[in-house]
Amino acid sequence: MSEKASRRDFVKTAAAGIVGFGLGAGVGYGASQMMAPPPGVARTVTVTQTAAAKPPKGVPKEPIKIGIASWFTGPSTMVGEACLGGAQFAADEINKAGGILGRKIEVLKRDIGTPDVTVEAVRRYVLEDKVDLMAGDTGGSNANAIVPHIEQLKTPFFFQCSTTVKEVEELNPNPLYVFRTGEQNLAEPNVAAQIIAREFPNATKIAGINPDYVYGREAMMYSMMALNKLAPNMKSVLETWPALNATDFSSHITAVLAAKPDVVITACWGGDFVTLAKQATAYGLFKETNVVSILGAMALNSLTKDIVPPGVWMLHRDYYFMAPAPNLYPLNKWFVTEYRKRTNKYPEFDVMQVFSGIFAYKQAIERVYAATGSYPENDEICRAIQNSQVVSPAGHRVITSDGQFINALPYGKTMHHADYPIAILDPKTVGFIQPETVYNPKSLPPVLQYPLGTGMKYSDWIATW
Amino acid sequence: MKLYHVVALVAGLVLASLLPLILPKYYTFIFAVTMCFAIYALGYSIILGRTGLLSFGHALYLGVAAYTVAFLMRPEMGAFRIFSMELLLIIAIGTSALVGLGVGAICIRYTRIFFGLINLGFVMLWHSLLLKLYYVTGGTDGLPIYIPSLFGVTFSHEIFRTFIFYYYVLGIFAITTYIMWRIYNSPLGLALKAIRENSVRAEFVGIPIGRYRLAAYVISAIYAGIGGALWAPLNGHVSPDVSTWLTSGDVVLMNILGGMYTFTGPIVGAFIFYNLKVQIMHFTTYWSFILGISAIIFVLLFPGGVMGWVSKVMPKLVKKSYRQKA
Amino acid sequence: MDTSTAVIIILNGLFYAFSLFLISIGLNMLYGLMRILNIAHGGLYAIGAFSTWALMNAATKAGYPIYVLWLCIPAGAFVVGLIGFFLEPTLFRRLYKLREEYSLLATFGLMLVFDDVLRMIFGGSPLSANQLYNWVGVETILGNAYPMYNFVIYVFAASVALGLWAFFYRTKMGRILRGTAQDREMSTCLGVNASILYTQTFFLTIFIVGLGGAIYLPATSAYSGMGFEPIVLSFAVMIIGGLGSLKGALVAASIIGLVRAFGIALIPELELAVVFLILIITLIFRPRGLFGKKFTREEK
Amino acid sequence: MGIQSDAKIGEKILQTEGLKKYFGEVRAVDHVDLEVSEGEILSIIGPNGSGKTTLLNLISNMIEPDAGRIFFYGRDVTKWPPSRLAKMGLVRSFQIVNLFDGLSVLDNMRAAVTSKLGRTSKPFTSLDRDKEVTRTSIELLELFKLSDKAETLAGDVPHGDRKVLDVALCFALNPKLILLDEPTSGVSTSEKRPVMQRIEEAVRKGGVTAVIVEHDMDIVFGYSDRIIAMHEGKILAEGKPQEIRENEEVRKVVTGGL
Repeated sequence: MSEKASRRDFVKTAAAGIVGFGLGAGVGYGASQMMAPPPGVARTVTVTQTAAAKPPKGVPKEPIKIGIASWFTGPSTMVGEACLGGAQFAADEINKAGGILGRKIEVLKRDIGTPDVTVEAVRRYVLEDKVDLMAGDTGGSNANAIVPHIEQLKTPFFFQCSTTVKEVEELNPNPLYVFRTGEQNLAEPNVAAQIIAREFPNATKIAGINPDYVYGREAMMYSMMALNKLAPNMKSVLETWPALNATDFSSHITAVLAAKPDVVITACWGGDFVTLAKQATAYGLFKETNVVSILGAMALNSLTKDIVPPGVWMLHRDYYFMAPAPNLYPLNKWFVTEYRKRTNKYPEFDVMQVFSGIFAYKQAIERVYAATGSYPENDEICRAIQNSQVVSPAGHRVITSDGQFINALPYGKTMHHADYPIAILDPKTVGFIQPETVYNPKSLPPVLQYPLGTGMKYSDWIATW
Repeated sequence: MKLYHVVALVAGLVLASLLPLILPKYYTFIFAVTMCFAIYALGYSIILGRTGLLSFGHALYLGVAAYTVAFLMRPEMGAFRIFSMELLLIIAIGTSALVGLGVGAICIRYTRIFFGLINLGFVMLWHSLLLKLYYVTGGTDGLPIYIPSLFGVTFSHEIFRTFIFYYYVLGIFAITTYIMWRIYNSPLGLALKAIRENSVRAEFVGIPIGRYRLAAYVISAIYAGIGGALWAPLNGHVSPDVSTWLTSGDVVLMNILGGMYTFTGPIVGAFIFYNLKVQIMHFTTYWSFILGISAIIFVLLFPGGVMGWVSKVMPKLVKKSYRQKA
Repeated sequence: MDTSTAVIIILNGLFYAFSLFLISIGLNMLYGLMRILNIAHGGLYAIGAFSTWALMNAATKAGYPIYVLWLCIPAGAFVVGLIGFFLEPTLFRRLYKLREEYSLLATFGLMLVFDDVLRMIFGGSPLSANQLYNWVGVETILGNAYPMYNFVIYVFAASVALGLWAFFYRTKMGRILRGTAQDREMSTCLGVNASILYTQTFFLTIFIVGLGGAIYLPATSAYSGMGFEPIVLSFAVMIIGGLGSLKGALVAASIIGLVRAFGIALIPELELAVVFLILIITLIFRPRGLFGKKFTREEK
Repeated sequence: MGIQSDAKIGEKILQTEGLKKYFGEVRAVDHVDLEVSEGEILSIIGPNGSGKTTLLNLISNMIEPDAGRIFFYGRDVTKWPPSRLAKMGLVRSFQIVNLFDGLSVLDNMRAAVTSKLGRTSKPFTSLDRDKEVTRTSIELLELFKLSDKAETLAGDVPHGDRKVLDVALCFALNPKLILLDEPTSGVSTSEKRPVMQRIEEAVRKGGVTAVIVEHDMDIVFGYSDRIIAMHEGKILAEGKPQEIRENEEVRKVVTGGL
C-alpha cells in the first residue's frame, strides 16, 4: 500500500480504536483515562504534517537506533524474530510518517544467550552501538541479570514478558530506565489460578509440567499460592520439571497421568510447548485431564491443529490477535492484516508489545519536545513515558510510575476453525482478567490500586484475598 | 630469556598500557576480558600443549572461581561480604586449586578420550548442580557481581570496567605469563613435554608421570581460576553456562588457533578467538558457523596454529608431534 | 505407583534410551576403528530429522498417500548418507591420520557448522511432522493411553541392534571391526585394506544415526540445537558401556533411559545430574566401562 | 623366606622366583628362576616367541606377572612402578625404538639426566642455566657419538642413531642393572660392533650389570660373560659362551647349525 494511504489508515483505525477497544477489549479502568485523548495518535498526525517540512530545530540529525536483544539462535529463535518483526514494523510505520521529530528509526538486532552473554550484549549496545533504546524478550533469567546494568547504563529497555517477581520486588524496585510492555511474569500464574477456579470449580487435584528454571518454578509456585486462596480445596499432587529445551516429555506426561489430576498447569513455552503438546496428544493427556497453558501461546504460529486439540485453556499474556476483536477494534484489524502482509504470520504478543513500546517512546519524546522545545535526554524521556498512556493494537495502555504497561489479559479455550491453519481461541470462551486482580497493587496507578496498601509483596497481597 | 624476548615484552607492555588512552571505551573493556581468557588459555596450554592431555571440561574452573567471587559478594553473606579484589582473587585461586586437586586426582588416571570425557562429565555435573541449587547459585539466573575494590579503592562502574580494571588485569596477566614462561623453561617443563611425547618412555627414565600430570592439571586449574575471578567482575554477572562442555570447547579452540605447542600460541589464540567472536557477532548471528569452519580449517591446514605457522623453527616440531604415533 | 504406570515408565525410558543407543553405537564404532570421537554425529542426527521433515512436508503438500511418508524416513537417512559422501573424502579421511585432539576438534567444528546451516535453511522455529505419529494412533496399555508409534521405534532399534550383532559376530568385516576396536594393530595384522574398511564403517554409522534422527522426528520435533544434548549423553553411554562393545552401548543407554524415566516419576528434582554421576562413578570404579577391555600401559 | 636366604640373594643384583606370564594358551614365561650377579654381561638367546622379551618386560614391570616375584638387591620390587625402578638403577632399552620423537636429541638426554639428578620437579629454575645437566648430557652424547646431532629432533635422526640414543638414555640414568632388548637390531652391520663396544665400555667402566636379549650370535658370543638359552618360556640351558655353543639342545632349537 502507498505511504499516504497507510498513514491515513493507521490514523483512522487508531482513532476508531478508541471507540473500538471500549467495546471489544473492555480493559477496565477509570473514566478519567477514558476521557484522555489517545496521545499516540494525536502526535502521529502532527508529525505527519511536520514531516514533509524541514526537521524541527535542536533535533539531532542522526537516526534513532533501537537495539533488539533477544534470541536469534537456538530453540527460542522464534521469540527473537517476533520482537524484531514488531520493531521493524513500528520503525517502518514511523519512518513513513517522517520519523520521530524527523529522526528516522534504525533497528539493530543482537543475539543473546545466557545471562552473562546477555549482559555483554546490552553493554555493547550502549557503549559501542550507542543505541537510544533497547527492547526484547530476554526470558526471566536474563532480565534479572541485565536489569541492574540497564539502570547503570542509563538507556531505556522495553522488556516484553521477562520480568520475574524477583526482579520487580528485589533487584530493581524503583526502575527509571526499565519498562515492562508485557505484564510481569507474576501476573500469569495468577490468571491461570483465576481461570482454574472459575472454569473447574469441582477440581481438587492439580499437577504441573513446568520448565526447570526460575520462570517455570515461579509460575507453579504462584499459581498454587493464588489457588489456595481462590479454591482451597485444590491441592498440587505432582510437579514435574523437564529441562528447558527438552525433546522428550513422555516420562513427565506419564508421571502426571499416573497422578490422575483434574487440571494440569504448564508454563512450557516456545519449542518446548510444541513438543509437549504433540506428545501430550499422543499420551491422551488432553483427553484424560484439563490442560491450562500459561505461555504456550508464545509459539502461536507453530500451534497447528494436529498439535493443539480443541479444549485447551490458553493464556495469551496481554494480547491475542483476535482479542480485542478486530471487527470491533479496527486498529487491531489493521495491525494483524499489515503484519500478515509483512511476514505471513499472525502477530504474537511479543510483536505487539515491542510495537506499542516504541510508540510510547516516540510519543514521550514528542511531548517533551513540544513542552520544552529542546530534544530530551534519556532520563527525561523515561520520566515522560512513566505515568503516560499509549494506544496499542491491544487497546489503551496505562504506563505506571515504575514502567509497567497495564493490560487486561486475554485467555480462552482452543478450537479448530477452517479459516485458520492454527488452533485459535473460541470467541465464545475468550475473556479478560482485569489488571486490578492481577498486578501487585504497588505497580498500579492509584485509580487501579486494590487494595490501597502500597509497597506490599505480591505473596502478601495474595494472602489478603 | 633472550634479548629480543625482553624487548618484545617491554614493547608489548608499553603498548598495552597505552591502549585505553587511544581506544574507545568499549574496546578497553573487550581487551580486559580478552586478557582474562588469555590467562585461562595459557594455563590450559600446560595440560594440552605440554602434557598432551585434552580436557573437555576446563570451564569448570572458570565457573568455580567466578561463582566463588559471586558468592562472597552476595548480600546474604552479611558481615562476611568481601569486596577486595585481591582477597577475592586469593580465595578463588584457593578454591579452584582445591577442586583441581580433587578432580585432577581422579582424571589423571586416564588419558586420551577418557581424560577428555571424564572432565566433560565433571563440568556437566557441576553445571547441573548450578542449575539445581537455586537458592545458593541462583539457578539459571546466575548471580550478580558487584564492583570490587582494587587495593581498597572503589571506583564507579564505568571507570572500573572501561579504564582502571584494565590495568589491574594487565598487571596480573603480565605476572602469570612470566610465571608460566619460567615453568615452560624449567626441568618440570621438559619432563611434561617428555610425558606428552612418550609417557611410557618417560616413566622408564624415572619420571613419575602420574604426579606430574596432576601438577600440570592443578596449575591449569589455578590459571583458569585466575581468569574466571578477573572475568566475573568485568562482566558483572555469572550464570551456569560459563561452565558447560561447549564453553570448555572454546579454550581448546583458543589453543589450537594460536598454536598449542608454542608459548605465545594460546595467548594469541585467545586474542584472535575472542575479538573475532565480538566482531563477527556484530554483523551475523551465525557465529558458530564461522567458528566451526575456522576450527576445521586450522586443524587441517595449520595444525601448528597461527604461531606455529608463523615461527620458523616450530612448524617442524609441531608437525612431528601432532601426527598420531604409529 | 501401580504396575501399569511402571510399565509405561519403562517403555518411556526405552524410548529415550534407543535414541541414545542409535547415536552412541555409531560413535563407538567410529572411535573403536579410527580413534575419531565424532561430535558431529549429533549434527547428523539433527540433519536426519530436518531432511525427513522437509520431505514429509513436501509429500503432504503434494498430497501423497501415507506410505510415501514412511518412505521419507529412509530417504531422510539417505540425505545424511549423501552428506557423508561429500564429507568422508574431503574431511574425515584426513582426520584418520591426526591425533585425537585434532580430529575431536574438527568434528566439534563440524557440529557447530551443521547446527548453524540447519538454522540458515529451516529457521529457528521448531518443526514437527506428526502425520505418521497420528496415523499409527494411540492404544490403551493396561488402562493408559500410549502412542503406538513408539513401538515402531522399539522394533526399529531392536532390529538395528540385532542386525549389528549379526554383522559383528557373523561377518568377516564385523569381526575385524570388533578386533580393531579392541586392538588397533589387529587390522593391519589381518592385512585388511584399512581405508576401505574406514569408509564402509563411516557410512554404516552415519546411516544409522541418520535413520535415528529420521525415525524420531514424527514423535518429537526438529529445531536448531537439537543435536547437542543427545551427543553429550551418548558420550556418557559410550564410556559407561565400554568402547567397542555393542552390548555395552545397549545396556548403558537403557540404564540412562530408565534411571531418567523413573527419576522423573519418583524424584522429579534430579534429572540430568544423575546421568553424569553415573558416568563419573563408572569411570572411577570401572575405567574401561561395563563391557570394555582393560587398558595397556600405552593407553595409560 | 628366611633371613639366610635373604642374605644369600644380597650377593646377587637380580633374582626372579617362579616368574610366570601366560597369554591365553601361550606360555610366554613359565616359572623362570633367574639370577644375575653384579658386573656381568648376561645374554638371553632363544628363537622368536621363546619369551625373551616378555621376561625383560616382566623384570622392568612393563607388564605384570601372573605369578612369581622379582628381587633387586634383595628387595622385592615386583610391584614397583618403572619410574621407581629407574631411580633405583634398574633401567631398560626397547627393541622397537622408544624415544621422545618431538624433542631434540639433547632434550631427550636432558630429560633423562634431570630425572637422574632428581631435578625434574623444579618448576621455576631455568633448565638452560643448569650447567651440570647440560654438561652431563653433552658428555653422554659424545660418549655415544651423537653430539653432532644434538639439536635435531630425535624423530628425524637415522634409525641407527635412534637405537643408540635409546641405549644412551639408559646410561644417562647411570644404572646398576641395564636390560637391553636387541640393542643392535636395525643397526647396520658396520654399526653393530661400535654400538656393542660402547655398551661394553660403559659396562666395564661404570661397573654396570647388563642383561642383553640378542639375535645376532656373533654379538652374543663376542661380548657375553654368561648366556641363557630360552625355549617356550623355560630356561633351556645356561653357562659360559663356550658351553652354550657346544650344547646340543641349544644348537638344535636356537643357534641352528652354528
